[in-house]
Amino acid sequence: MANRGNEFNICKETAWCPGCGNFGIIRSLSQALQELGLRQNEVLFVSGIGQAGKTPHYIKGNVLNTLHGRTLPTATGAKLANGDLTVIAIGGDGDGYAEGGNHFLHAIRKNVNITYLVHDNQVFGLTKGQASPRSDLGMVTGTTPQGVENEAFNPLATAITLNGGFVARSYAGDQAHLTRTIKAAVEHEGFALVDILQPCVTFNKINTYQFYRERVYDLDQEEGYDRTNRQEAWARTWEWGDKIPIGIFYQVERPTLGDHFSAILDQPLVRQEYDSTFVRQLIDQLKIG
Amino acid sequence: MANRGNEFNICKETAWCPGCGNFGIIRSLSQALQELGLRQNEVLFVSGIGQAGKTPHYIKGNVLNTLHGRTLPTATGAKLANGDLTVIAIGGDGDGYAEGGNHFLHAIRKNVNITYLVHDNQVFGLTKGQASPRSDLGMVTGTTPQGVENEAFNPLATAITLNGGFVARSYAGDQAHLTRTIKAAVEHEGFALVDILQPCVTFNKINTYQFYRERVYDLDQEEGYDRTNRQEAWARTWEWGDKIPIGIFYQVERPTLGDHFSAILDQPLVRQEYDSTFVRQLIDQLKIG
Amino acid sequence: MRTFNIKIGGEAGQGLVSIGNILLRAITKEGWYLFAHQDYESRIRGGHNFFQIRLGDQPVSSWEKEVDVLVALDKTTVTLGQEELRSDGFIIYDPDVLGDEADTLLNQRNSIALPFVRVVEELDQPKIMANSVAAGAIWAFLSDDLTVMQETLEIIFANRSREIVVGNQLVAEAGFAKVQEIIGERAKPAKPAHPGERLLLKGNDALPLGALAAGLKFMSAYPMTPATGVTEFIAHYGQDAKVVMEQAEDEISAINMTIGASYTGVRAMTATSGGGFALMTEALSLAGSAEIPVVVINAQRPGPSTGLPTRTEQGDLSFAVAMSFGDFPRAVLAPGDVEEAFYLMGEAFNLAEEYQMPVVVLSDQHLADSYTTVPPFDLKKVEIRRGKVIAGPEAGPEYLRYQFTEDGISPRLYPGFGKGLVVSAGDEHDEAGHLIEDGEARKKMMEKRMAKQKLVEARALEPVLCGSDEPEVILIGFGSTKGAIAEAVHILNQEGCKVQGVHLPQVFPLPSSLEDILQEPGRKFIVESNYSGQLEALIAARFAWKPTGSIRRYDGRPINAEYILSTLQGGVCRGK
Amino acid sequence: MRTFNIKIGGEAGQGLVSIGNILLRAITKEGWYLFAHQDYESRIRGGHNFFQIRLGDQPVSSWEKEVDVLVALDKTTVTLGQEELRSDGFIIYDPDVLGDEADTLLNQRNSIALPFVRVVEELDQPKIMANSVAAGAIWAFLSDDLTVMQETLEIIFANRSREIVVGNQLVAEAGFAKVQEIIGERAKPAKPAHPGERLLLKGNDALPLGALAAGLKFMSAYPMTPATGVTEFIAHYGQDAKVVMEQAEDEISAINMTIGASYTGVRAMTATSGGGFALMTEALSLAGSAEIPVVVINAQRPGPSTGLPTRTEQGDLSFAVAMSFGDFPRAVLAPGDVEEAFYLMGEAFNLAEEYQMPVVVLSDQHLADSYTTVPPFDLKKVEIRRGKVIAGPEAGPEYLRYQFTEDGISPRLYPGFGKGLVVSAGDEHDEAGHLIEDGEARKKMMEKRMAKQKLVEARALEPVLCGSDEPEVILIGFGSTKGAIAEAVHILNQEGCKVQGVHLPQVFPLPSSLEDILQEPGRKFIVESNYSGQLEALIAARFAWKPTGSIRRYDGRPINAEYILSTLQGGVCRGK
Ligand SMILES: Cc1ncc(C[n+]2csc(CCOP(=O)(O)OP(=O)(O)O)c2C)c(N)n1
Ligand SMILES: Cc1ncc(C[n+]2csc(CCOP(=O)(O)OP(=O)(O)O)c2C)c(N)n1
Ligand code: SF4
Ligand code: SF4
Ligand SMILES: [Mg+2]
Ligand SMILES: [Mg+2]
Repeated sequence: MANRGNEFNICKETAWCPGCGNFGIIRSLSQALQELGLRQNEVLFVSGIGQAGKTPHYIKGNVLNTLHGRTLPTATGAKLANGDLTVIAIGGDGDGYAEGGNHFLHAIRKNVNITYLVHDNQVFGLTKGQASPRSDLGMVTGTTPQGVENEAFNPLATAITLNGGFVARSYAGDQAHLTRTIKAAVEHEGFALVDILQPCVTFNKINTYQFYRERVYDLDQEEGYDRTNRQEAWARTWEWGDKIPIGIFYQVERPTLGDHFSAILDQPLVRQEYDSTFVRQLIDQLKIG
Repeated sequence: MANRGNEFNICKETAWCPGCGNFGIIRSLSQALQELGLRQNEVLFVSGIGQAGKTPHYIKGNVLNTLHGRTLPTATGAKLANGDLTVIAIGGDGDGYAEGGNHFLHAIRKNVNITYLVHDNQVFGLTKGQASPRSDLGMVTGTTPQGVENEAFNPLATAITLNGGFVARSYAGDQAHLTRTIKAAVEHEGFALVDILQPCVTFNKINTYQFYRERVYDLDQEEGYDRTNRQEAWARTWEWGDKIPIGIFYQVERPTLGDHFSAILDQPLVRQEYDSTFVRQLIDQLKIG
Repeated sequence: MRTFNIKIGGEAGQGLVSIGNILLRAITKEGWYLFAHQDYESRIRGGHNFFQIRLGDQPVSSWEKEVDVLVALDKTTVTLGQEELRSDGFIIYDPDVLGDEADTLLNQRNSIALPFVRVVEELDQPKIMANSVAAGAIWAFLSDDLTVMQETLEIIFANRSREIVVGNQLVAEAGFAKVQEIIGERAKPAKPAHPGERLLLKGNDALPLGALAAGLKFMSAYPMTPATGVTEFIAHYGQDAKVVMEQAEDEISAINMTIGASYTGVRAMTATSGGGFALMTEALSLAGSAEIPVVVINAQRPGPSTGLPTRTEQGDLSFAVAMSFGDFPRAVLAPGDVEEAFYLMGEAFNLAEEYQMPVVVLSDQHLADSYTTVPPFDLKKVEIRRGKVIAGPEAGPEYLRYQFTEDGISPRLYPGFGKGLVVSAGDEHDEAGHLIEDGEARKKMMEKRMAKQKLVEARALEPVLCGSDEPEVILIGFGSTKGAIAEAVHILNQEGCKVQGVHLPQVFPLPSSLEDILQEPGRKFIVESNYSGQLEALIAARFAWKPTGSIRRYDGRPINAEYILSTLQGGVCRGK
Repeated sequence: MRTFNIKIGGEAGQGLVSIGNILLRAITKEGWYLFAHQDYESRIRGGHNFFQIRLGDQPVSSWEKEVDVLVALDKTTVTLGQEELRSDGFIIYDPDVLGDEADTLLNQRNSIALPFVRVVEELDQPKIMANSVAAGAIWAFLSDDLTVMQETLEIIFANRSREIVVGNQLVAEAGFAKVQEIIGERAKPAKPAHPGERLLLKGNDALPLGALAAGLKFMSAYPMTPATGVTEFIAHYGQDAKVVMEQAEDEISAINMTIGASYTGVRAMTATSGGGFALMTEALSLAGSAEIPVVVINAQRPGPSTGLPTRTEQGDLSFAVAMSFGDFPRAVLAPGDVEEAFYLMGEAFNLAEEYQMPVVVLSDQHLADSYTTVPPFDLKKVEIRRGKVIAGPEAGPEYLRYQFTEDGISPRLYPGFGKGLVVSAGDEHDEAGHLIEDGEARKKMMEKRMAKQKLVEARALEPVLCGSDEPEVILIGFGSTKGAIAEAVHILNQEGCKVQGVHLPQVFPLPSSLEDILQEPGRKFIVESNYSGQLEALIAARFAWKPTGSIRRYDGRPINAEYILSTLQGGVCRGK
């Protein structure tokens, strides 16, 4: 699993189970960043709590390992304050779609220029296998002994509904596809979601490597697929049966949150020396008498 | 504004501004419940904090006026515990789509059998006019002096994406339509969303009575519109320009949260006398020696 | 000190805030000192609100119940306000509003009927100018000369058309003339000899201004009364001050955005009230663990829960101090007035950055919404201390974010500013920031962090004293009761009772010098705006000490000197 | 008391919990008392975990460092565990795992090489049965007779095929025989004379079982270690117990669902740990204001922030007591052991419902995950007091949810159970539950609510004492330190030192009788698992009192008697 000579070296020691889909993801991530020619200290990984949230500790880069579910606002604040950083937010499906659901909605609306990788194992891994919003109907877990009762959350359709500028799905078992998708996501100007199908070999006996191997196909290769057609993209996200599409479902350019602050962000906030001139003037202006 | 002789009498004293769209909403609400033949004490209004959240205090019924943004989980708990109550959740667009966004996603997924009325004035009324997720792009408010930068949240498209069973929009200025829509929502088995366009005469100078009067048309009257067609419904929610559709966009039946607990909820939880038999047996079963 | 008090009462939306603002400016310009507070309901139109201005020839630090001029825009003001009217006070009312009931309502008090709207209509001006009629009318009690009022209107309507300025001046003059006609040669309130330049600000101006002066670069917040003013101030000046202010979808997002921004190396803050603060607590614990500076303004209002959203209380003290789960270093500051609010914001950022921890600034509705005249802030007194920060070549690849040091403070590196990587985590970690499980390592990291708490304690802000040096009675308080205590102390000392006031600008950790005060002879009372005595419990927890008695208020209204004196009920000094 | 200690160490996923569970059951069945605790990392596979069982002929209330049998499934267990091995203790290890290093690692300690997997393979059984080899091997130290172990395997695999049962029994016998062969006629641990029936439970079983016994009807929660066990217990038995347990999307939803359910009249609760608790605090203030009963279990783990998610600490005490913003009545309970956990849950619901307020039950990882043998719970001792509730004709249309009464408690009506309407609000309200702005009305409602706090205080649970009645030394603690304190007290008294243990099952409000104890002569120490001394601060805040010294632990590991004794370092008694 080591990836020597790479700027984004991967640790040999992890707290993941052997065979976990996270290994495929971290390899692709490392590869993608390397291929993009980035340097370690230009990248900031922001992660939540969960198995996925540990990822940044196993790869070289700046790390802000924050709270369960709070990956996105933290990443948003960091990106606004230092736009020079390439900010990659990383979390699990529980982190992003359960605890962090509200931030998911609004980070997409804000269109902050970050990449968001969701390690989607359709289960709460770290807390030992309870249902997540992505679990399939009927899945029996410690908290759902009668089976999951809610239809699985569709992050892609939701992101498209929110007019997310880059909405993709990839698969931990397809390193080339995943690497390519992460690269495209990082290169996209604006919020880029990559929901990554990730087998959890310990707790998810439904969505296994075999399950995916038999089903995934690459939408990017499909002729005639128009990833700027919002309605078609939305419709395609519902395909989840014998065939499961991976690839970039939807991509459009729209103004980012940083653009909105362009009058302020001529250079990164953190590079701007504080200058008391304005406050001095304001106080003068406020003087009465 | 009084509505005497009605089981769901409306208060004469309110804390709303004269001309506020909330008056139209409370009138229709009162009328709808009356027409449904419900009794005061069979109805529970659960509301958040905001101008909309005050509604339950001005109409007869049981009231649980809870926290800003927490309308839906509170209503869900109440409905699960006493399914005999007709539960109407009421909140503002800030309450439901900003602070409460995560609950919005998951209450729809859970499909709890309640009616959710969102007084959508596209602004934070009670805190004096800041932008809400529903504010139009470019709207200048106290917190957005350079104008709102985010595309407005589309609650209908989001609800349809989550396969909400009843997704409707109505208008505070059309009492007949609103009354009819609320009735249908209450009668629907499962989660029913009614997003109600509500002019805020004090803080929203864009989405006024006149604005809507010129634009709204009734989708329910449109021949050939198929409200069970999810994709078509989703697409139609994006119409927001010279013409704005109101009506039931989408309606399907799916199992409700209560159905999932049917083994337990043969009668409302709160009507079930506690009986120690099971615990006694369990303790016996756990004995060792 | 004899002060002059003006109270304007009416429904929300009737323009009392506009009248108040015109007057505040004119009064300040004319040279008086003032204190003005606002009382309003949680609604946008209707109800019963008031705006009260107290002015004098010496600095005014609190409010007083008795009024000299009561301006009634509605009936309720007449009914409720009457008993507060001094015997020589006047009620200015609109006969068109009071109608037939005028005589009964006015109950033979001195009064002036002034049909505000009719006056403007008669002068062919738009209705909205009725506010200036009222302002002009009140001005007649303060001065024989309308010049300053006219200049003030000029400034206030500076960015409107010439007609609007002139119209307002015209109607103000009409109001002025009408009152002058009735009250005649009445003596005017004394004016200070050398007033000089002053600022006229409320807490919600001083706090954000203090933050800007301290180099704030990022703010994220979700609106919540009475903190919204801070947020809107930063939003308003953000572009010019080069500060990013981003409204969040909820308070959880606001605090976490703030933390994300701060991690990268900018000064960042958020502002909220009790309910929002509660939602932020989880992230405060993260800031404690990951050692990320963050400043949170909690503008208190009466709880529990939504309570009275537009009123005042100091009921979040215990919660702000306990702050969150687990032990981590922290500080809680509590400015007592507009001036302190400005300077303490700088201290808050210094503490947060020097000790890499969360700092809460406790404000409340009374501080937030009350105006005072203060000397122009001196930016030379605002020192910016950003703590241990390294950059450039020092920040080599071996950089350790949580390096063990003697004082527990590890040098910060801003990510991207050096070769080193900045690894921060809320999980327990080693010096490099990576996750650990080992007990010994945990113990060491915990001790490193908590060492900072001792440093913070050692340099806690000292109590601010007033009144007698050899007191028989000591009144102790924090936050917005400062002015009320000072005035009560002043009155008692004038009555020959030796009393000292102790204001605590820092409530956690408390300064150890407070213990000396507690050990002094004399009776001690704790003054605070909450039911349970939260400051009292805090002092007891630290010093194992109990006061002689306590003065508390929890009806949502601000404590003033009269309240303190009436609770003490005389006889506070030995032998009296 | 001489106890016998077994420690099984290995990586997560290697089956140590399974081995432990087989043994626990067999040991209990054979008649011993036991205490077993678990130590694990925040990961699913790998790392280094252990499961430790202490058994004796008298009730065992805590753990001990020294072990008699160390079962090593990995190398780390041998390396780390060796120094804890008693001189006559044995290491059972797998030679296939230790390999060539065996000799060096074992360092000449008594040892037994047992290739667990090879044994099952030789017997043509599946690998997974290696756990039973280990269980059988350990059993040889406890008994000469395998019957009870075989019966236990029969029960544990009751719902599996006959082959599985027989296979496990077969391999257990092989392990047993192998060890017997080596240790020979070694003396076996003494057994109680009349053990009788017992339950074998951990805190995370006793708490939810107590809730069921108290009539729980609704639970909503979001998983969080170490509280998840409570949630999964209720989910597991929910259908049979007729309890609705619904997993929420986050903790905010969980607490608000719980409050919604409780409002309608059912007993409802939620369970979480520090971070989730922080997110729930806003709603606790709502429950306080709207007077809606709610029980929250906070199973503590070491903070700040994510800290050490699978370890133990008592660092949320101050936060749980401060609880949220504004003043409102509340109680915080802290069960000390499995038995108390069961009965206190009933008390928690009684308090919550009688006083219509939030009640927090503080658990921690050590209580949550540690097993004890306890006498079968007596349901007759579980009294269900639902407080003032009215229904039927009394609940006429004039019903007032917040009616002023002498004791501050307004009768509850469940919505739909009478003609009256149940109007509840978190905004300040009048007796009917509708919103108010008036100061006097607010004051009255505040006093009504807080009157309940006085009642709660008056009936606070009494301290639980052990040891000497005329102590020279007193050890005071709360929560899961109860057993460790009791054992330390016992040891010290045996050594001739007069020591008393004081366990506080209720930490807020503290019982006033605690003051008498504090005033007694003798040196007093506060024992707690946190850095800053949160119990100490709480006692100081209430009684303005400080202890002689304090014993604290904050490395994430549980306090035991040895830890207390070594911190006291002898000489605690005068004259010694
Ligand atoms: C506020 C809060 N709630 C709950 C938890 C407990 N928790 C830790 S990880 C996790 C879920 C993990 O699921 P997911 O995000 O899908 O990550 P995975 O482990 O599956 O990669 C939970 C519930 C927490 N740490 N903080
Ligand atoms: C946790 C929390 N945050 C913020 C507030 C302040 N607050 C009260 S109402 C409101 C927004 C109201 O907007 P909306 O929900 O759209 O209702 P409206 O007043 O427009 O009907 C806010 C932010 C609060 N009460 N609680
Ligand atoms: S539990 Fe699942 S997600 Fe977590 S490390 Fe193991 S395989 Fe991966
Ligand atoms: S502020 Fe707007 S929403 Fe609120 S009462 Fe007035 S008009 Fe209605
Ligand atoms: Mg997951
Ligand atoms: Mg609104």
